[in-house]
Amino acid sequence: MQANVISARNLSLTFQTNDGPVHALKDVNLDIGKGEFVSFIGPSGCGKTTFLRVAADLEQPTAGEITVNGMSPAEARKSRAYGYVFQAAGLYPWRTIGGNIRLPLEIMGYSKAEQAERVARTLELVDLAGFEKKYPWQLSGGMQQRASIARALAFDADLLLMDEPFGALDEIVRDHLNEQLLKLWARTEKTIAFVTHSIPEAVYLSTKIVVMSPRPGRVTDVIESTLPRERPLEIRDSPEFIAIAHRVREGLRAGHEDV
Amino acid sequence: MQANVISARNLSLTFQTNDGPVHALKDVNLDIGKGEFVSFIGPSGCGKTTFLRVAADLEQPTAGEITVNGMSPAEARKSRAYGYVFQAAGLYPWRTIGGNIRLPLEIMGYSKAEQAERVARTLELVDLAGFEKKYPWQLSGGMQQRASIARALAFDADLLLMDEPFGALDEIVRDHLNEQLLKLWARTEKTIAFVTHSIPEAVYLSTKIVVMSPRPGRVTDVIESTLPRERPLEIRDSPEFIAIAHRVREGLRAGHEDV
Amino acid sequence: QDEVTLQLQWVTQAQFAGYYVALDQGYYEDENLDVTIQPGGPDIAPPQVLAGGGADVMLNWMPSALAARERGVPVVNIAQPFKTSGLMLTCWADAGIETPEDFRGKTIGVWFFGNEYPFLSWMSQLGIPTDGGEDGVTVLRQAFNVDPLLQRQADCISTMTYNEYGQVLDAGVGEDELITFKYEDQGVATLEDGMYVLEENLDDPEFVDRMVRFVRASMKGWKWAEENPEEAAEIVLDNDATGAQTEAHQVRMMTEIAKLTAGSNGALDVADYERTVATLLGGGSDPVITMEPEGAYTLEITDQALD
Amino acid sequence: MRSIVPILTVLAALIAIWYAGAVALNADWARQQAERQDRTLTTSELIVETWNQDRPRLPAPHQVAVELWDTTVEKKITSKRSLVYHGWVTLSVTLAGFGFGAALGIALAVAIVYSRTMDRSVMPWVIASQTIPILAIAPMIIVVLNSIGMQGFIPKAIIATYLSFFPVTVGMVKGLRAPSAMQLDQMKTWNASGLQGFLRLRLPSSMPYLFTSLKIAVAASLVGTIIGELPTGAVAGLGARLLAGSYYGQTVQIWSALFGAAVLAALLILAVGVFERIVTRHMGFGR
Amino acid sequence: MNFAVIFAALMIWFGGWWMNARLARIRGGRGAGALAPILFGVTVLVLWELLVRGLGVPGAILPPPSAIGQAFAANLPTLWADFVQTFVKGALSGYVIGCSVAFAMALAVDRSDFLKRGLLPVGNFMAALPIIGMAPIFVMWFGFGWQSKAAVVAVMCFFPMLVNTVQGLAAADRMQADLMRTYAASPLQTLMKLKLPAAGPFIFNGLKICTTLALIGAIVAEFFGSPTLGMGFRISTQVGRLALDMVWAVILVAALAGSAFYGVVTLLERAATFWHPSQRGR
Ligand SMILES: Nc1ncnc2c1ncn2[C@@H]1O[C@H](COP(=O)(O)OP(=O)(O)OP(=O)(O)O)[C@@H](O)[C@H]1O
Ligand SMILES: Nc1ncnc2c1ncn2[C@@H]1O[C@H](COP(=O)(O)OP(=O)(O)OP(=O)(O)O)[C@@H](O)[C@H]1O
Ligand SMILES: Cc1ncc(C[n+]2csc(CCO)c2C)c(N)n1
Ligand SMILES: [Mg+2]
Ligand SMILES: [Mg+2]
Repeated sequence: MQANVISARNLSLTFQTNDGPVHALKDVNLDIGKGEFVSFIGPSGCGKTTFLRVAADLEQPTAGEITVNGMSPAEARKSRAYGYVFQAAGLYPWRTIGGNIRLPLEIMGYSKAEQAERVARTLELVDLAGFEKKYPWQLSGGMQQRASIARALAFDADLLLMDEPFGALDEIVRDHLNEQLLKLWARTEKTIAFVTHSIPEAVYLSTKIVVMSPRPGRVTDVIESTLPRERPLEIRDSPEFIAIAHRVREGLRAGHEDV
Repeated sequence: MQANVISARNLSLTFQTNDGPVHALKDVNLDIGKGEFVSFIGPSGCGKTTFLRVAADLEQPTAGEITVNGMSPAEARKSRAYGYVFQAAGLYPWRTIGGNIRLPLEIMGYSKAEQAERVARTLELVDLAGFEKKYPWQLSGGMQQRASIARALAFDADLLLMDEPFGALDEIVRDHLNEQLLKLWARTEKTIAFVTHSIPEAVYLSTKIVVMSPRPGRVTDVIESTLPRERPLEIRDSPEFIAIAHRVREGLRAGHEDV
Repeated sequence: QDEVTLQLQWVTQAQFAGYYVALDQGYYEDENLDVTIQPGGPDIAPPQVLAGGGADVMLNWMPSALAARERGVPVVNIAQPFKTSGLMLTCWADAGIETPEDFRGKTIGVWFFGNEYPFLSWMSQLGIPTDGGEDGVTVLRQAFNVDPLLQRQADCISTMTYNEYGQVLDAGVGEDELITFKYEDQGVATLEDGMYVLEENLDDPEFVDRMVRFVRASMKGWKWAEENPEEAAEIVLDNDATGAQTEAHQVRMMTEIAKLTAGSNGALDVADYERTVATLLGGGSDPVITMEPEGAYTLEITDQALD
Repeated sequence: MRSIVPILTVLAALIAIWYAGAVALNADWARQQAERQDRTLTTSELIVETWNQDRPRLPAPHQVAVELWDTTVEKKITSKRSLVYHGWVTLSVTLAGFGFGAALGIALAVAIVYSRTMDRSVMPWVIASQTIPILAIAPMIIVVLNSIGMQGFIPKAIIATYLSFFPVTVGMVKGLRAPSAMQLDQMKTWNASGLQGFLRLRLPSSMPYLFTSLKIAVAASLVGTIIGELPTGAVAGLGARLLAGSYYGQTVQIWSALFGAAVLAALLILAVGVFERIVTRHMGFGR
Repeated sequence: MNFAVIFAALMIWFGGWWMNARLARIRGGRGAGALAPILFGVTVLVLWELLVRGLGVPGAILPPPSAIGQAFAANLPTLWADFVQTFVKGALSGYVIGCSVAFAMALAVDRSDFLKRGLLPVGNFMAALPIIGMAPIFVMWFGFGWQSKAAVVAVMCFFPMLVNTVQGLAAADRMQADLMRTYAASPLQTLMKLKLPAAGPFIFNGLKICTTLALIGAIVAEFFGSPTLGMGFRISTQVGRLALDMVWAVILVAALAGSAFYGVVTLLERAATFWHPSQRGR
């Protein structure tokens, strides 16, 4: 068996707010193996973002354990083990697209030549070659999203944590980026943890789908995908796809009725 | 034949910007009959919002003609002929949810008792009963969206202009609201113009689907739905549904390739 | 050269001509002194500057200096170039004021900032309350210009013979429209523009020597200024950093100042001193000074300087 | 450019009001003068009279304009009678005070943002410090500094600093706290050091706030300088001109000094604006 | 001797700082929030007392805090009368006049694009004008009483308030304004239900700036002529008499009054614009 990249044991996180505690995560057990593509899906507020943030050492669990690459999240963060794509693009308005992608490289101390080379390569990857000198506000929403993805890909993290990266895009663009992401994943064998609201997207991309339900946030179902790794867009009309999507929808609906 | 609620003839709108004119709408011809449910779909920037804004007298066309209820848009606006749901919730942060829904009622001079009654009724309709006294920031994004829909439903406009009202909601909530909206439409016989990015949503809801393409923004296809008015959620798995969705997707893709 | 810093009590004008002349004519240099003249202003209290060590010698009115002495800043008069007081009240004649008794019920502008003492002791000698009311005077804290009179915001204002009075006339008011009360004539004159140093410094013979030379040179300057009013005014103008003063005004000021310095060779007349102290002590319920000051002057320096 | 007509209209209206005001305020004196000379004035004579007095309560615009012309263009700029000379004296102190104030303000803001202790204990006092009437303590500052041998330039610059650091601190604290939680988290995911986070995130995002407050600060610094020039006695500078004008009842001189100060302030603000545009353009904020 | 004093001063400073650092680490708790600045203030006062006494600074230059406290306690009636004259009559009335005229003007400017284009640039220029320079002129125009002080304050407050309010009235975003259009709301309805609430944070920003300006303006104006009472009068005459303890007692009153005024407006702001993110955060 492969080594687990992320491994959570009885993980819980409770926020203390002025009107009482909020149980964002409750007894979550989850293993993500190397090279897996794991989607998280669930109603708003069920703790998807929180889980990613705990793995990234941006939030401290209140109980239970989690390891990233066998280390504590803090150590993993300090060894720059992951790239994180936030729910919104969050580009710095005072830097060009190139400058934004270069930012983590500067911080991590890559050489100038290496920086230039990597920026060019990742821009190519997300179809933004030629936009290096533009500022974020000169790009459409979708292009900004792609730049933000490029930024997380520029340095060599084997683990990608992506929080609804395609949230604000229309269906056609979204389909295109889904395909690109799958290709990248197939080529580089990265491990990807991916949050989404869209059932077809989750089914189309993942090797494993984690369905969550809220208050307290917990995992209600983990669905291993039986789809092949090679996935043309048309696969979405196959009966197998529809069956998985159905199971996800049922899991989701159960979560909603709980509330 | 029914009277047309919205009727556009060779409608064009060109924005003058500092780097040249933007043709947001170009020679748009469209008729929306009384009691129809019309969806607008098309890539980002193709003029969907602009069309709704012209109908609402929030933007002036540069050429062509448009009538609303047989009047000019300005007259229609002054006779409070329509309710408008904006792309973002746009609640006033200094008013409670109840206060926000009451706002148009106050302006239109409803009596206090009538106001209270209507606020309660529409809150019920969008499943927000009990949240009347909360402020917008105390609600999740989806709840805010619903409050904004309630605000447009509170007064008796026969025409509803809705700009991606369900944009920020997850699939389950969205399905639920789709059902509710259909019910409301069936009961009240309102005319609804509805912008969306989601193909299934457009197909599921509409009697007519308007596919648009950008630069210049124009109507590339108008698809009359053959689905019955009574639509359970399962209808989405019917071959008829899938066929219409396919035609919409093709139209959309064509629009994307143009660019 | 020995350094001396002189703190004036007002902005550069012919009132201080003697010092500027001494500087300009090289009298200080002749005494081997390097003198810095610091102009004052409406919010600079010279005794405070002296106490803080910002100057060696200051010019001040005696009431203010004696009050400072009581307040714990022991200043000592070392020379008194001004014999006569130039302070007066200037009133509109048509306000119905003929004698000081008529002040009752009138509004009078007074300079504060230590300059209110002569007025207050005069009023208390006359038994006129200064807190408004039917038979008291209403006191305004007047800024250092003559507008309150011209705008008829006050019936009387404080003026100096050599400065503000001239400004009133310059504004186009006839002398016959005004009535003036000189403190000198009312028997309540107090000494103005004396030179003061800190008491503790006088223990130092070197300091005393410097002051002797300073006073000697300054008095030489004063006598030259009295004799050459126009040139003295010119010298003052050259030293005015604001460039706001006019020649005519300064020449007239110099002429009037010469009348005040005329009777003095620089030495303090003890009789004048005692008259001043008596006036201040007679200040009724709220006297300016509460007891006879001791050691508030010394003749030692002028004695050495003038022999 | 579309604004030119409205601005000119407003200016014209202001000047008209000004002339009317001059008539209203100066008429009394004009009548008194006429009485003294046994003349009677017709209305038009009265009006002309009120616009050409030596010591008007309100000088007419053209009187101020003439005075400004005389004291700037007609005089050598090294002359003490030249407003340019006095303007320069004030300007140099203003710039120094502004420099110190901006530096102090920024330093304080950084300390406040990075240290809870500073934030908690100092910030309320920073606000309280601004409620102290500076003009009241300005003479004391001058005397105290004089007693330790500092005169002229530095005390005035300190007062200017005192007034100008506050807006910078407030604006800069706001600016340094402007990065969103997401942007800060982003830095964390890259394991950026404190210095990197400051230079690459906090500092750039504070720029718009900084420049807004610098504009306020430069005007405040000018006010501080003028306040510092008032009690030191009429030595030099626009404040001294103001004061001297006030002693000798020369209202025209007061007004021209005021205008000189306003022009100076406008130029300084403009200069900060130009600098802002350069920096933000360079940073890509422009649009 | 001096060395010992300075050493002791340093020790006290670090002691106070250390305590504050400890305090700051205790999270939350309203008590701790107020304690830190008080501790800081006390540290400064102790230092001041120590240095003034230890280094023998003359009372005519800088009195120790204890002397200031005594002067304060001994002169309460005088200080109260001065406070009423300067703060209540001069500053407050000027504040109310200046702010309300500016507010009314802003409403007019907001209705007219012409005025907005013309008046705002001129207004910005006038706002840069060092208004204190107008103080002698206003004393000449409006007399020695509180009226001239109120006039100075009113003019000082006018432009910051105008600029902020105009900015605020334009602050409603496009969608919020469009919503009003879809309801065919009248201009008055739009003003009352949209523009004013949205302008709240800006209006309060102007009001806050003006609180500090008001007190400063009133005191400064008294330097150019006043009746025989008022805070500016007191400061100026007592400096002339070298009664520095009394001067500082007046400054203390000014600081207390100014901070309280600021605090009251801040509380009002919190109540009126509770919905704004800056009031909710942290
Ligand atoms: N900083 C916080 N303080 C208090 N409660 C929080 C905080 N962050 C998140 N929560 C609460 O924790 C729960 C989980 O939030 P989380 O952001 O993980 O949801 P999510 O699944 O990502 O939802 P979405 O789909 O809307 O992004 C929610 O109820 C939320 O209100
Ligand atoms: N006020 C404006 N000024 C200039 N251009 C505008 C303006 N409003 C819209 N546009 C342009 O007009 C075109 C149509 O915009 P519109 O908002 O109608 O698009 P849309 O179809 O609603 O897109 P989306 O799906 O992103 O909401 C776009 O190219 C847009 O950039
Ligand atoms: C600080 C201070 N200001 C004013 C005076 C009073 N005074 C003395 S001379 C003079 C000028 C007359 O032109 C005035 C007003 C003073 N003694 N000290
Ligand atoms: Mg989330
Ligand atoms: Mg749109």
